[in-house]
Amino acid sequence: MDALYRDYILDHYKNPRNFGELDPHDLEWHDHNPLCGDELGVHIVVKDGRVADLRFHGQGCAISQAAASITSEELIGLPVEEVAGLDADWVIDQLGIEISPTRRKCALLGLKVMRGATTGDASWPE
Amino acid sequence: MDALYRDYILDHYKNPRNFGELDPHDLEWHDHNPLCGDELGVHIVVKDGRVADLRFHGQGCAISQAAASITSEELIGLPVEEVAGLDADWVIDQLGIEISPTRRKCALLGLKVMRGATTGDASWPE
Amino acid sequence: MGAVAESTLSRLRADFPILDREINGHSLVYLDSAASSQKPRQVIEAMDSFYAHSYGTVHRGVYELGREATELFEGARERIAAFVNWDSDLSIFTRNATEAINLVAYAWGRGNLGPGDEVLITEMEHHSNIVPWQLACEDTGAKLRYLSVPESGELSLDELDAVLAEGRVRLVAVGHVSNVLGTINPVEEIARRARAAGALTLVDGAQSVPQMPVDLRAIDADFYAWTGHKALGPTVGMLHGRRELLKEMRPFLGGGHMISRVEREHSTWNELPWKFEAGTNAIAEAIGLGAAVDYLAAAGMDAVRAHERELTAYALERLPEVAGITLYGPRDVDRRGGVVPFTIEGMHPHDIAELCDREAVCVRAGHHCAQPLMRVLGVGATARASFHVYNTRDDVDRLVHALNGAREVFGL
Amino acid sequence: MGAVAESTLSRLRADFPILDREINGHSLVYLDSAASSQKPRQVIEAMDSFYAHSYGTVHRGVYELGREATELFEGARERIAAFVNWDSDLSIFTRNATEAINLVAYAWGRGNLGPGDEVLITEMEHHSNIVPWQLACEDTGAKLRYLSVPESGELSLDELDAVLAEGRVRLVAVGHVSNVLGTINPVEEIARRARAAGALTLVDGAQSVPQMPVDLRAIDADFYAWTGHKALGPTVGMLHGRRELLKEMRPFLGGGHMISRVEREHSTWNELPWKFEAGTNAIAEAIGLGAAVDYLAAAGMDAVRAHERELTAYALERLPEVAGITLYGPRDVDRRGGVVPFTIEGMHPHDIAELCDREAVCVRAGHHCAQPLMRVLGVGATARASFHVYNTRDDVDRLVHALNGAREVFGL
Ligand SMILES: Cc1ncc(COP(=O)(O)O)c(C=O)c1O
Ligand SMILES: Cc1ncc(COP(=O)(O)O)c(C=O)c1O
Repeated sequence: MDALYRDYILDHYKNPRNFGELDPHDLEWHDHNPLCGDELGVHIVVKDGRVADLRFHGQGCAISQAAASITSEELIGLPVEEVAGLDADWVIDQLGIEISPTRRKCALLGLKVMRGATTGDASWPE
Repeated sequence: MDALYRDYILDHYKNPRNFGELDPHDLEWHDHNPLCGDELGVHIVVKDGRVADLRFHGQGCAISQAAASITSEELIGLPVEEVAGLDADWVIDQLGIEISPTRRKCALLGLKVMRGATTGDASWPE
Repeated sequence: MGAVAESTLSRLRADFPILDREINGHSLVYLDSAASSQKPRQVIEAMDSFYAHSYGTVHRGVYELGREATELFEGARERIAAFVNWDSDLSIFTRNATEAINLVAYAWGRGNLGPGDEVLITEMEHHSNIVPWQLACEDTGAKLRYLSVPESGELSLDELDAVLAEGRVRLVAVGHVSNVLGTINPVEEIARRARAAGALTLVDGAQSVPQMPVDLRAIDADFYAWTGHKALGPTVGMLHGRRELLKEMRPFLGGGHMISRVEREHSTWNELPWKFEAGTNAIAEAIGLGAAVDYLAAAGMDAVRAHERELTAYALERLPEVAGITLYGPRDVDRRGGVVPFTIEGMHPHDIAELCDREAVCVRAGHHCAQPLMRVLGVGATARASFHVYNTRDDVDRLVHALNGAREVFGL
Repeated sequence: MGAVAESTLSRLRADFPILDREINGHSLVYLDSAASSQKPRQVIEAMDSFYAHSYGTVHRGVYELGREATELFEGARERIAAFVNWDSDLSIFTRNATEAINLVAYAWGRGNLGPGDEVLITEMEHHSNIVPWQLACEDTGAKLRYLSVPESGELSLDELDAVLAEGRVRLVAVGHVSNVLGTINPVEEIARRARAAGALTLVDGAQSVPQMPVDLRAIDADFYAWTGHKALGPTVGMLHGRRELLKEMRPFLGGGHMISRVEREHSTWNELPWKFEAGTNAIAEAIGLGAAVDYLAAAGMDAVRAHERELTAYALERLPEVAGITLYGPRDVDRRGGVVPFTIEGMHPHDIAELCDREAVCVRAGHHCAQPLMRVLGVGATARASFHVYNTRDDVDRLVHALNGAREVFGL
């Protein structure tokens, strides 16, 4: 089996969870990866201080789409303030594959926009 | 004997002929060698269409000063219009030494200003 | 003819030391020459031998090393200028093509553009021929306009004429060969029409000089910029310009070597081309580029062009075998250079490139520094294969094999 | 201590292939390192091996060569930044020191200077730290002022304070070490006083980084520019800047790699440091400079400085043996770098250099890109000997011998 393109990664890529838009929504954010032009937007509905619902949309490679999909699943239900504490290692852990430096930003774009929506922080997760 | 710094070259350097200024004068010109900062000015008195008298002044290396000195001797008495016809080969011939590309502009600065004074042509002799 | 071209140039492969590399157990197939070409040992050795035997700065050293360095450096300039048929004193060494274009955008643009003026570029330009004009327009109040890129991938001269006829275009800046589509633009005709309309032309030759005969006197543009690292040389750029323009223009970078006399408040400038070369030049790199053009001239630019054409034709023939592939750019290989962009349904270009790499096939994925063109094509990114003298039909076969393998990984 | 320094570093001579050269039957004595230094084989080999094994462009290639190139390139940046104790994302690769200074003069200067403002430089600046400011002042209406250079060759901090007290200085641009006099300027103190007066400081470190420990955090200037080719590396420059300034500044060169998103009318910029690196970088050269700073760090910059100090002291001791010689620059070798300018009564510097070359002794003659300083010194030109790690006391002896021989040729 391929070390990078595992079955569940390809599954998340082909059938991304929580893909789409949410209207109305409470939070939104949009960003891109300047290296490859990948785009990602997110809509979030907040209830009782938690991420009640979340949809992401955009285009990108298997890694970025799968990472966004997996991240979205983890975020739903989380207290909004806890999103700020998620970092690069957390994403890569969730992905469960080895990410080369070249693909790092692909893997992090999902968390970047989701964190952006909840915290206003536009920087890359470290 | 040194192939470049021949006795007569050093003699012209140490005792430049026609060195100084001429007031009044009919023609004058001033220029420099941007590579080494050497400066040369010339004053010319014209009579009957000929270079009746000429003085040059400035500072520079042995080659540039000797070349100016030797050139000045050749120019005095020449019909002014003939100065335009003198070229780089002529100067180097007069000098009687081999001039490397690095020292070429040193050798030509004298003719450059004297030709400039008589023709208004500010380019380097070719 | 294709087969002849390939067999003639195939002996050159041995000159490229990097082709001995194996990656993941496969021999290297380098298909990213449009980004940067590999270097033959002749180029590497020219620089080495300069460093090991003659290194010194140019124009100022009275000593032997300085003389040798100056001869090697100015000799390289002469051969490079001759290679594209232009005067060597109108041929300026820059950092890269990007800096060459910025030089014009600053030194000509800031002094000559103003409100009401227009700079005309095309939708297929590389960012290096877009952003300098955006900045120059911002500073001067001029307007930036684009010639459109239709489905065919070829510019319309009628549209050019229509825009020129409005009478506001001061400069047309256009790529000679598109780094994405491969389109060979009719720059000679564009320059002619621009001049007739009172506009200057700058040609971005970053993709053309490396792969086809380029005759600047025939093209007769006002500025022509290109870059050595795509032409088998090291990273140094060239700007060729028209004498009157270069004479009139204010310098761009100020500093050592570009001056004649420095007074406290102002300075006067050195002769061409040095007026535009501030500070210590990339001397070894210029010498390296001299060796690269010698190498290309010995191979013969007609043969290089035939080789690129042959490989492109072969790629356009074989790539459609890959299911779900879409190819971009002109269909006619006489009108395109050695670059083939493509996408595959269900697989992002990034993943294509990653999976090709598993078989040591290097292709590029992304926007290729041409985001406006990507929007015109309606894609976020493409994959891209591009060729140089060291590539073979076998490399194209390896690409097709890798792409089919990639589809399998993706379960397509 | 001097003798120790020399013997410690003397083993390094074997690393410099060019020192094997003979010219006119003499072994090479290279005394022009202030113009450009020679390169050790470690630097040449680092570039060769990059070209022969890992060449590719950086940041974009998904394939293995692109990964290796990016690691080598960004790794070099990190080691270079660490070498001068600065953040690597605030350390920008430029063409040379000249371009680094122009970058600031354009990207900061054009946006921040205006009528009533002043740029303060000194009479001992290199043209590369004069002309960019002349052009920027011309464009913005700001005024260029000079700190004077007295007989001692050392700047007066009182004069600095007096000018700063007038309240119009927006930027102080000063060389760390003079390329003519060798003066080591108190840049830490200058930057401190400038900041207190609300002015920024740019330090031209072209002559300092190659020959002494430089700690940018200790100096605490706003911009620091230097150039690789004087520091045993190839031709690539560095600009180090303060984060807030680099963030606020508009880009300088526009093009590939420095953008984040390119729309038709305008663009947004990449993160630091790439925002200021347009087009394809001098990748091999950056890697070469990385090898050069590794080499210097292994030699130890304290040892390099001690070596330069020792040779300068020895030259200042021996040169007065030459009849008619005049030396310039501070007398105290603790306050000067490894460069010794001189003139000889009755012999023009050009002729001195030419005659030294007969004995394979390379010294420079001319205005050293410091015409304003030449006028202050009251000379048209000087000769200049300068040192690096590969020089020895024997080289100084050979210089003295050549100078005495030159005097003989001139019948002095
Ligand atoms: C003090 C000083 N500043 C700036 C420069 C310019 O360096 P570069 O020519 O590499 O731009 C030099 C050397 O030429 C120098 O000595
Ligand atoms: C068409 C085109 N123009 C300009 C450039 C810029 O060249 P460089 O990066 O060497 O400045 C490139 C390549 O990157 C290119 O393909």
